[in-house]
Amino acid sequence: MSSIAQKKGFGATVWDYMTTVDHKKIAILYFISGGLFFVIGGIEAMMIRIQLMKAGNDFLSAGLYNEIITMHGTTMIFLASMPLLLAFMNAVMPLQIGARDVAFPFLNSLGFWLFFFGGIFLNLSWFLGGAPDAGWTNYASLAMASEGHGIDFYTLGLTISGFGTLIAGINFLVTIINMRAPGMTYMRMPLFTWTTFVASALILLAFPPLTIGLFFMVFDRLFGANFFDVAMGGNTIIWEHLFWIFGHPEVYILILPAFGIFSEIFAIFSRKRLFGYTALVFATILIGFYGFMVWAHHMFTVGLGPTANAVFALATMIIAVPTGVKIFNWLLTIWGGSISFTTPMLYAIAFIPSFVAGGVTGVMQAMAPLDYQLHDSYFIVAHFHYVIVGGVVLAILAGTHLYWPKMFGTMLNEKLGKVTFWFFLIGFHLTFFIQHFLGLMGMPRRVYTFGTDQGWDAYNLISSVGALFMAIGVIVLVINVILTTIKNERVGNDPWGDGRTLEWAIPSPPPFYNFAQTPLVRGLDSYWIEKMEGNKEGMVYAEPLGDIHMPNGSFIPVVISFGMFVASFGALYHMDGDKAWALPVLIIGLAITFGSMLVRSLKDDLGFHITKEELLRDAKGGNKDGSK
Amino acid sequence: MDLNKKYTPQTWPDHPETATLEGKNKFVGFWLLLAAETVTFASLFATYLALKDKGPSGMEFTASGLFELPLVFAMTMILLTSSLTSVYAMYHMKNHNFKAMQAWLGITVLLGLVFLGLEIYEFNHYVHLGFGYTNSAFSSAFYTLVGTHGAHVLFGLSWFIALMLRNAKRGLNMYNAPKFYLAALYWHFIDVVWVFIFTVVYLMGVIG
Amino acid sequence: MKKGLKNWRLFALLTALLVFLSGCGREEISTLLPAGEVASDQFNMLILSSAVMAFVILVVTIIYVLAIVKFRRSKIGEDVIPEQVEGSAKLEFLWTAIPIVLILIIAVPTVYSTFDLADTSTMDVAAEDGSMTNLTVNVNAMLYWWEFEYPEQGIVTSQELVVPTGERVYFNLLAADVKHSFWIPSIGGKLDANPENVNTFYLTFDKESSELEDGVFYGKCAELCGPSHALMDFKVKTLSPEDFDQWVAAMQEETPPAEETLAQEGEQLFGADGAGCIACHATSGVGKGGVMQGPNVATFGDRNRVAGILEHNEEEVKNWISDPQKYKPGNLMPSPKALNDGKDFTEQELDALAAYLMSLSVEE
Amino acid sequence: MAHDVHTPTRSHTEYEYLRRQRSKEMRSQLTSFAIMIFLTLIAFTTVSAGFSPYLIVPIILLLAAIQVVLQLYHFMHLSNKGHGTVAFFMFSGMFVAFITVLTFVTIVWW
Ligand code: HEA
Ligand code: HEA
Ligand code: HEC
Ligand code: CUA
Ligand SMILES: [Cu+2]
Repeated sequence: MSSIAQKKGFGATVWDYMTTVDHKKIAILYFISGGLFFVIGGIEAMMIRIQLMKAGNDFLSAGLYNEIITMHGTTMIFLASMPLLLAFMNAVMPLQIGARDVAFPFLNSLGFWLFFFGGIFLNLSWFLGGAPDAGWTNYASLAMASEGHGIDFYTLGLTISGFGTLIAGINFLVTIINMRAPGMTYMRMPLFTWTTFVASALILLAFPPLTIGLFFMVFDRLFGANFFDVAMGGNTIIWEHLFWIFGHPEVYILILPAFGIFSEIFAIFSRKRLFGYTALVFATILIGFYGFMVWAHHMFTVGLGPTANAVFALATMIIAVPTGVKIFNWLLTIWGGSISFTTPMLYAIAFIPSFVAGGVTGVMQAMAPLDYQLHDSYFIVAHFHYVIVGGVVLAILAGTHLYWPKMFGTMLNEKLGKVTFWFFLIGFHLTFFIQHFLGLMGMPRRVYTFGTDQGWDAYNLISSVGALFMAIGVIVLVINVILTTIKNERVGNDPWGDGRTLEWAIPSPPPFYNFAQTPLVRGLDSYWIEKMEGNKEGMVYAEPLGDIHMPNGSFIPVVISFGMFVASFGALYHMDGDKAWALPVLIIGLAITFGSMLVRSLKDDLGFHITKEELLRDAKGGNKDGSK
Repeated sequence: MDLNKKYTPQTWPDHPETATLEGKNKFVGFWLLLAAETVTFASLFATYLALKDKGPSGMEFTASGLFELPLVFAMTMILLTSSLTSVYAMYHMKNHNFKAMQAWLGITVLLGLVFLGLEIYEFNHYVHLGFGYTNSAFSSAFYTLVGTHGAHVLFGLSWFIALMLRNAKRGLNMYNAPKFYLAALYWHFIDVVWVFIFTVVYLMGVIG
Repeated sequence: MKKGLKNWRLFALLTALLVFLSGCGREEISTLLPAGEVASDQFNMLILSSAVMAFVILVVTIIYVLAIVKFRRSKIGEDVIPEQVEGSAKLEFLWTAIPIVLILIIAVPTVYSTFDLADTSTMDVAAEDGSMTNLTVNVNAMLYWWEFEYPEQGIVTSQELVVPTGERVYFNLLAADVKHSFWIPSIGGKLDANPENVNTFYLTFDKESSELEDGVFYGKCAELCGPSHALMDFKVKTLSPEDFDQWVAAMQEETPPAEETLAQEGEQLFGADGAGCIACHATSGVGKGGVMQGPNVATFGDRNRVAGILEHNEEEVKNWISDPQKYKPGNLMPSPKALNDGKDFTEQELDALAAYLMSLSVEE
Repeated sequence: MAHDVHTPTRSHTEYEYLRRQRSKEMRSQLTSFAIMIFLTLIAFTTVSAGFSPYLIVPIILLLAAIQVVLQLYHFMHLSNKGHGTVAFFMFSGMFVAFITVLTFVTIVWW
């Protein structure tokens, strides 16, 4: 991406990225692959909307449609939104706390490659006999009955990428706990760092149940276990519980970092300190906490009994309170500020009504008896696209514009940015607003077709037109990215002019060691404080200039992940019973993984030092991307 | 960090496992992993409890008919003792007494191996009785829960052995001290899980 | 430019009209046009919560619009540095307390109604003569079709649920294969049919379905259950209690043999000596549920649809029999070749089968 | 962010004191080990003695909980200085673990 990298030649750049342990480059890897999966998931969404454009359409067949919605949901949640948010976390969070890197650079890279190979594995199902088709929730009875290997691609692929995500979560937590610069107390951390922290904690505690659920499914389908086999005493509700114990925190894993990005944007483009910073922090923690106690609101119609339904209904409604606290604090942040309508700010402004609309329908669904009507209807589809697209995707688009300069050193074109914004926003409301009414008019979700006699034709057509608008918006964004990269106009430390936190105090993109000298933090919004006090350098330092210790790059993460990828194929085809090569493949894959892990643990990796002289040379403008 | 830097008991830091930033990171990260493991095992226990004694109609084996306590008692004692021996190893690690640490770790590993052997014997015994993995939902849940614990024991043993062999020549330093410490933590955690296994699976199983 | 504007206006007008026309959806299936006590309760909760939510949205929107109108940089000047306010404990309290009150407003009916709708205590209450006071229907959900068993009456039917109006009807739901979910939008919310355990709830039907444009309420499967999940429809016929009793009596009678010659030919083909349809399809309404692999066809002639989705005429019956997979991908009815010694049915045979099936009726 | 270790320079008495502290700690660990063995014995004997399950189950679960506390605090030093954050996460994990188990023993079978 950077000009220096281009000079190095393509092969060298690829190798550089495959061995990098630098959090900023890993961020770019997450960003590119997340973006790619977003386009894939978006194309799948377009196919859904084309199929539902009119009654009785035969653009997609019944079985294919189910594969497409399953892959759309799975791709968008696990392979697009999460990685894109992890990209911003990687790119920005260590800078915000004044760290030179994350706590475990090697694991950071391993986390990415596990996610990447897991995602590729999942998507290869399209070419190897069919994708999973039991919905992204993969409910056990249907999943067990599903023929072919689709479900196995789902379970194994998500297991691998889930490990990656868990590793990333632990890594961020340790980074924030241990690596904050002097003076960066918890209550001075920027809100994006805080939301990263809480979201990572949710990852830590929510992914294990999913992993166990996936294991059960693998054991059932591959080794004849009976967890979900009713005839053998199994119980499919176990899957539903395990999935949602994970699944509900998962939606907060998505929305909290989005809240973080918007918090930064509101403060920056209102030129104002976040109103009620403390309240925002505690609301974040509370949302994370409650997030673990409400999962059964996805299961109101399962028949858990009135007591369980009532308890979970009440617990769910409570979440509206801390979320409302956030909304009102943001409103009061822009109140009395000096609002400049840049592209990121437009997204932030649009986010508030969109997300509130999605949030309040969530509270309506929390009323268990009402949810008996709403559950599994298009009302639900409308709800979660309002919170996800109106919250998470808008945040990702906003973050893309906001942090583009920090990640790539150039500015996305503002005009095109606004074109994307308007197309996307209008398309979004056009698509999903009307779906509330479709649901109320009795349209179930996950239907590949509907009859003309149901009275849903016009609304569905409008919804499909909206999706087209969103697609145009995304295409304009892609054009914007290409044009910006070709033009390659470099920008300085603080291109938006009103940066408040530490990441804006250093060059865009930052040198590979981030801070030549560790900064000393003197309050919330530390860069803003220095700016207001007229500090030209933008930072006060906590240490004299000295040697910096850096980790070595490594190719081993790719090898470990690749081994898991290979082993998964072995496990998957071993199930067929007639493929003699499957077992060796499984063993070879595991051997690659464990072998490379062994190499890693036996070979000491002590990193290297950048000397003071090199740093001084750098400061005058030299090597910036860390190639040695 | 200098690998070749030699320490004496006098200069060895009070908390070698957290004396470096790397050590501190590993330490915090590992505890977080244990928190995640807690939830992992909770999911397994919960499923086991939900599926306990559930199977096809006319199922032959239930918990109360199957489990025998003497073997489990022996296994429990062995694992508990190995927890203590690893505490001894860490005591000597803190005193920078490498030889004694290796010796105690060696004993821990031996005890762990015996435990594992007994577990394999037990499983083998059940399978011979006709209580196989695919028999019923109960059997799947039982083997998966106890087997996952067994896999953790195996991993813990491999970890100890790898550390002992790798560092046999170079002795204790700031680079490997945190690793020894974490392996010992892991071993305690395995013991904690076992406490619940013998209580919830075996003891509560026997009383039906 | 002018013309473009006009076109745009026309388009907007048309859209608005369309939206208006489709209004609340169709009476047969819309939750917005409740036709039973349960659905009404739920509709009232919808209205209540919508009002609360509209209030929330209104408050947020007012603050929001004022803020972005008053504090735009172009208005207050390029170089202004606003005051860096830290927060306000009073305000925090306010916007914690008000939402809690709003939540309480919706929480009370939620809890009440949750227990109310789950109350099946009167289900097994017997009248003095030992018969049950309330009707109970056992619903068996199967790969893409529904079976309704009336245990007390000893009858069973498929695809079309027939119930009396004005009283509570209890349902026991069970799935035979994968999970399904039983939903009649205009009558009341859904409940899942799980494979491992029976779920019980009740519904009430206030309106006779003959008053509806299509003569039946529409029921849906609301849980993804495979390729033809979208097609797993059923219909609900609501009758006045007297008509219902009559219907039950008619169901309990022996099915008379076919009268017309074509239909007799069809009956022959349908039976064990013909294509063997009878192995899966019972033609008598008397019996137990959960036995047959295919829908009971005792009331086939009275149906509103064929296989729940196709129009109810001989043409569609023939289409269905000739190629069931084409209309419901993945359904479990064998193709003609598998039934008829590897041959397709001839046009004559199809006519006969259709005539026979259409002649099966318990209504006059 | 210093990556070098600050090697302590201790006087001889300091060093002796530290060693004595450690032996003392070791002795307390030995005691908790004895308690753990004892608790295990009780658990196994109550079960072998064949009391009513309603009595046994709470007792042995309580004994298990005590053992876990001993392991966590005496063997794994969870109460030591610098363990605050990790202890918080462990408790969060236990909380999630608890509600998971609670659900599975109550509402899975509705
Ligand atoms: C980013 C993702 C995200 C977010 C943030 C949320 C947020 C919420 N969700 Fe949503 N939800 C999903 C993603 C998300 N959800 C998905 C993907 C599904 C479907 C999964 C599937 O089945 O495939 C789903 C499904 C779902 C259901 C299950 C429906 C069903 O299947 O039957 C329920 C039920 O309670 C629910 C509730 C809520 C609630 C109460 C919130 C709350 O957190 C919202 C809180 C916010 C507000 C309320 C607005 C702001 C507040 C104020 C302005 C204060 C004043 C407000 C009041 C007093 C009301 N959601
Ligand atoms: C992060 C989560 C996320 C996101 C962002 C989206 C985004 C979108 N989703 Fe969906 N969706 C889910 C998560 C998400 N979704 C989930 C979890 C389900 C449930 C699945 C299940 O039931 O199991 C679901 C289900 C779902 C359904 C219901 C299907 C059904 O029940 O039958 C529909 C229908 O309208 C839909 C539509 C859309 C649309 C139109 C978008 C749009 O916002 C998409 C916008 C993006 C684009 C339009 C990209 C366009 C790009 C191009 C066209 C290519 C250009 C390329 C180049 C130039 C190279 N989604
Ligand atoms: C192996 C069992 C089986 C056999 C044999 C069988 N069917 Fe079916 N049939 C089914 C099933 C299952 C369905 C329901 C399909 C669905 O809706 O998903 C069905 C549905 C139907 C329907 C629509 C029923 C309705 O109530 O709307 C008709 C008509 C029908 N079958 C006719 C026949 C005829 C005629 C034959 C013999 C030539 C036949 N079937 C043989 C299993 C069978
Ligand atoms: Cu049955 Cu969907
Ligand atoms: Cu949820």
